[in-house]
Order: sequence, then structure tokens, then C-alpha cells
Amino acid sequence: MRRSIRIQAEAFDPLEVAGDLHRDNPGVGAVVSFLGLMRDLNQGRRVLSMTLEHYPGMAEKALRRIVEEAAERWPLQAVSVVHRVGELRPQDPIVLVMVASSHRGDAFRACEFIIDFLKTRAPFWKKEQTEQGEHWVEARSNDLASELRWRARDDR
Amino acid sequence: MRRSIRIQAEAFDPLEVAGDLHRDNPGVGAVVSFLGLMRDLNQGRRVLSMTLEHYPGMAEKALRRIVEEAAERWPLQAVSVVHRVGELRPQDPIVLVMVASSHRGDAFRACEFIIDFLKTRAPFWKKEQTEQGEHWVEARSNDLASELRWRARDDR
Amino acid sequence: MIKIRYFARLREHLGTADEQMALTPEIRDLAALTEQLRRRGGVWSEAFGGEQSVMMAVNEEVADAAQPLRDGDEVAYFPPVTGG
Amino acid sequence: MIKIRYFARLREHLGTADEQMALTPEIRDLAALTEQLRRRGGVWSEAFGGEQSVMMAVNEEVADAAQPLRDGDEVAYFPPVTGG
Repeated sequence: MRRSIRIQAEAFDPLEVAGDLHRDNPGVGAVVSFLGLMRDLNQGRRVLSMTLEHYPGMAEKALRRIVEEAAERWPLQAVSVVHRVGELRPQDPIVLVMVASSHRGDAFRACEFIIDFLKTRAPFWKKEQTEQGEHWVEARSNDLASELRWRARDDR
Repeated sequence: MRRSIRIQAEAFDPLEVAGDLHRDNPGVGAVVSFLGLMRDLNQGRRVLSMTLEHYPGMAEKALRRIVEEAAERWPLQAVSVVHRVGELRPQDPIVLVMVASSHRGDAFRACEFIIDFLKTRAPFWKKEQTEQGEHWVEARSNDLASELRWRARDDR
Repeated sequence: MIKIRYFARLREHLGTADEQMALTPEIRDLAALTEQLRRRGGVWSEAFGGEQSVMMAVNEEVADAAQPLRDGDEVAYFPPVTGG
Repeated sequence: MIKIRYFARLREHLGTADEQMALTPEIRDLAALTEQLRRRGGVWSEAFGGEQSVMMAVNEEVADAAQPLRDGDEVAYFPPVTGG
């Protein structure tokens, strides 16, 4: 399985990442991707910008582990994860998870698994700048619930 | 909700479609996409090329209906479906389903719903050209099972 | 008159893509039309003899055998779909 | 010596990003280290007093309070993650 994991302060073009995934890989029948974008509104507050902090080294390691776990659960042909850090503006891509497989069910399952675990396991933290000042984003219990779903079921 | 449904003989660039979906739409937090690609191998046979026939008029109508049904089930901000017809080669994109929503769970659910129903309801037919001659692709019982899943559960 | 269209394997098997047919009182629904086509014999009885499943649409909407037919309708017969 | 790193809200609250600490026999695991930090008082007792949940890692792997510590380890404290 091809793997690519990138953490970067530079903006990325989701469109370029997509092209790299299935090119020259004629066994790939399905590519499912998740793109997380910065919204201009969070819990009713207008957000002007966002700063993403991470734990260098551990963040890469956590993402690699999540990708390996997905590859053990489903037959995958390629996975690409790109995560921004640093300063972001509304509409900026934050994260892109892209999974290529022979069949669509496996690709859907693996893509959602990776983003669900990324949200609860990978050491990234968001700070929002609003008109009322800045604050750290609180972890959402929803995200924990999404992760826990995967333990209760077997989607292989 | 923005809708775009295209059926075309011309090749499409998944990368361009993606860009159109969330641009100038800062409430979009999640874009999930499914890209179906032509494989060079199907059920053990090497496939040289493929011809996709459709029922003009009904195909568009069926896709519109599936998209509307998804939009009734989940809060979506934009949906784009592009489906190729005519001659295709291995690695060519066949279909792209792209769904934008505020939250990722809704986008994942709606995207998979649309492709599952497209596979069983939209009037397209594949004919494969192999070294042993050409033949019509048989409908897969798997696809019917995928559609039936959505009736048994409520993912709203 | 109604228009009947055939697609994919069915179109090739029957050797025709579409035809016009006068709507007689006996052809009140899809079941009756299908039976009439089957009685043509040869490839028609093969195609509509029930060995391979055939889907039907009336005016671009999937329909079942009980669907009534009206003058001007467009009927379509085709194999299970395999797009995507 | 061990290295201790603090991230995000915790880093800001404590006013420090990292520090070096000599590993004494009493600091045999993460629970003991956390208790030692809490006893510094002020912002330290606020941060490690249990009001807000704190995650811990040793050598870049998430760890729990029972995790033993060895010389040269890199320990990290941080709030629940919010990436993606």
C-alpha cells in the first residue's frame, strides 16, 4: 500500500493530492476523500482566523499509526493524509484524507475511520481568533463518540 | 443547496469539480467525495476498454431524484455528480460524487447513499472489451445489498 | 401511439433501439404490453420469457407490471443497471 | 534527566513550553511526576488539579498515569486534541 503523510504550514491544493493517489495504479476502482475546511462560524461565533498547533514528531507518528490500523482492517491500495498547521483563514483546507481501494465500501469505511481517529488521537490543537478575542477550541464529545463507534462494530 | 448533475461523453477532471463545490461557501466544513475509476481487471479478466451506454433524459432524472432524497435526509450545502458515458480506458474516471456539508458525518452518509443508489437506480450500462471479446457487465448482487442497507437503518 | 425503447444487452439482442406501436384497448398496462412483445416469438420470447431480469420504465420513471399505459407514453425496457 | 513538554492551552497557562528535570527515585511513573508538578502550586496546581482534563504522552506515545519513567524519556502534557 502506498502511504503519504504530510504535516505542513504551507497551504495545500487538495486537487493535486488527488491526482497523485491513483495515477499509474489501474487496480484502483474507488477513491474516497474527506476534506476538512475552516468555517467562518463556529458555535455561533464569527471566526476571523485560526492557529493550528501540533506536537512535531508525535503528530506524524500518530497519523502513521492510524493509517496502519486502517490498512490492517481493510484492503487498501493507497492512503494520503495532509494536515495543515500554523495560521489559517476561513475556507482554507485544514486536512485531507484520501483512500484508494479496489471497492468503494472499503474506501468509505477506511476514510471515515482515519478522520474519526485523527480527531481524537492526533496531537493538533486549534485556537480561534474572533472579534471577541481568541480562545482554544474545546474537544467535542461528538468526536469521541465517533471514535468509539469503531470499537463497537466490525466493518471488515 | 447547490446542485450540479452532469452526464457527459467528455473526460472530466475530478480536481476541477472539487474546486467548484466549496469555493465562496465559508459555511462548508466537510467535503466528502467518491471517485469511481475504470479498472484494468474485472473478475479476473483484463479489460482493454469500456463503453458506457445510458438512457438520456431518464439518467439525469434518476440522478436528480437520488440527490434530492439525500438532501431530505441530511443537511447538505452542495452536491455535485458527474457521470461519464461513451468510450473509456483503464484509469479513466467514470463517476464523481461530491457532497459538501457543515459536518463530516452528514457528508459521509450522503455521499455513500448517492453512489449506492446510483449503482442500482440510474440507467447506465457497461460493456467491457477484453482480449476474449466484448460482453455486458452483469449487475452485482452486492450493489443491491448496499442499497437495501439504507432502508433498514435511519442515519439522520 | 406509444414509443418503446430498448437499451444495452436487450437492444442488441432484439436488434432494435426503439419502435412506435398503436395503443389498443387490450394493452392497458405494462404486463399486457410485455406479454404482447413476448408473443412475437424468437428473440422476443427469449428476451421477455423471464430467464433474464428486465427492468421497465414509463416516461423515464421506473415502473412495475401493473403500471397503466396511456397514449403518448414512452415505455423503456432494459437490463439491471451497471453504472457508477 | 527527563524532558517535559507542554502544548496549547496548557503551555500558555503554565507560561512554559518545556523544561528539563532530574529523574529522582520518587518519580517512578507519570502519576508521581504529575503529583510533583501539581505541588508547585499556583498555575501548576490549577493545571494539574483535575478540573480540566489533561492528556499525557511518553516518547511521543499516549500514556496513562501508570506509565513508568526512565532516564532520557520525553514526557508531554496537553489538552484533548482538536485537529482535523
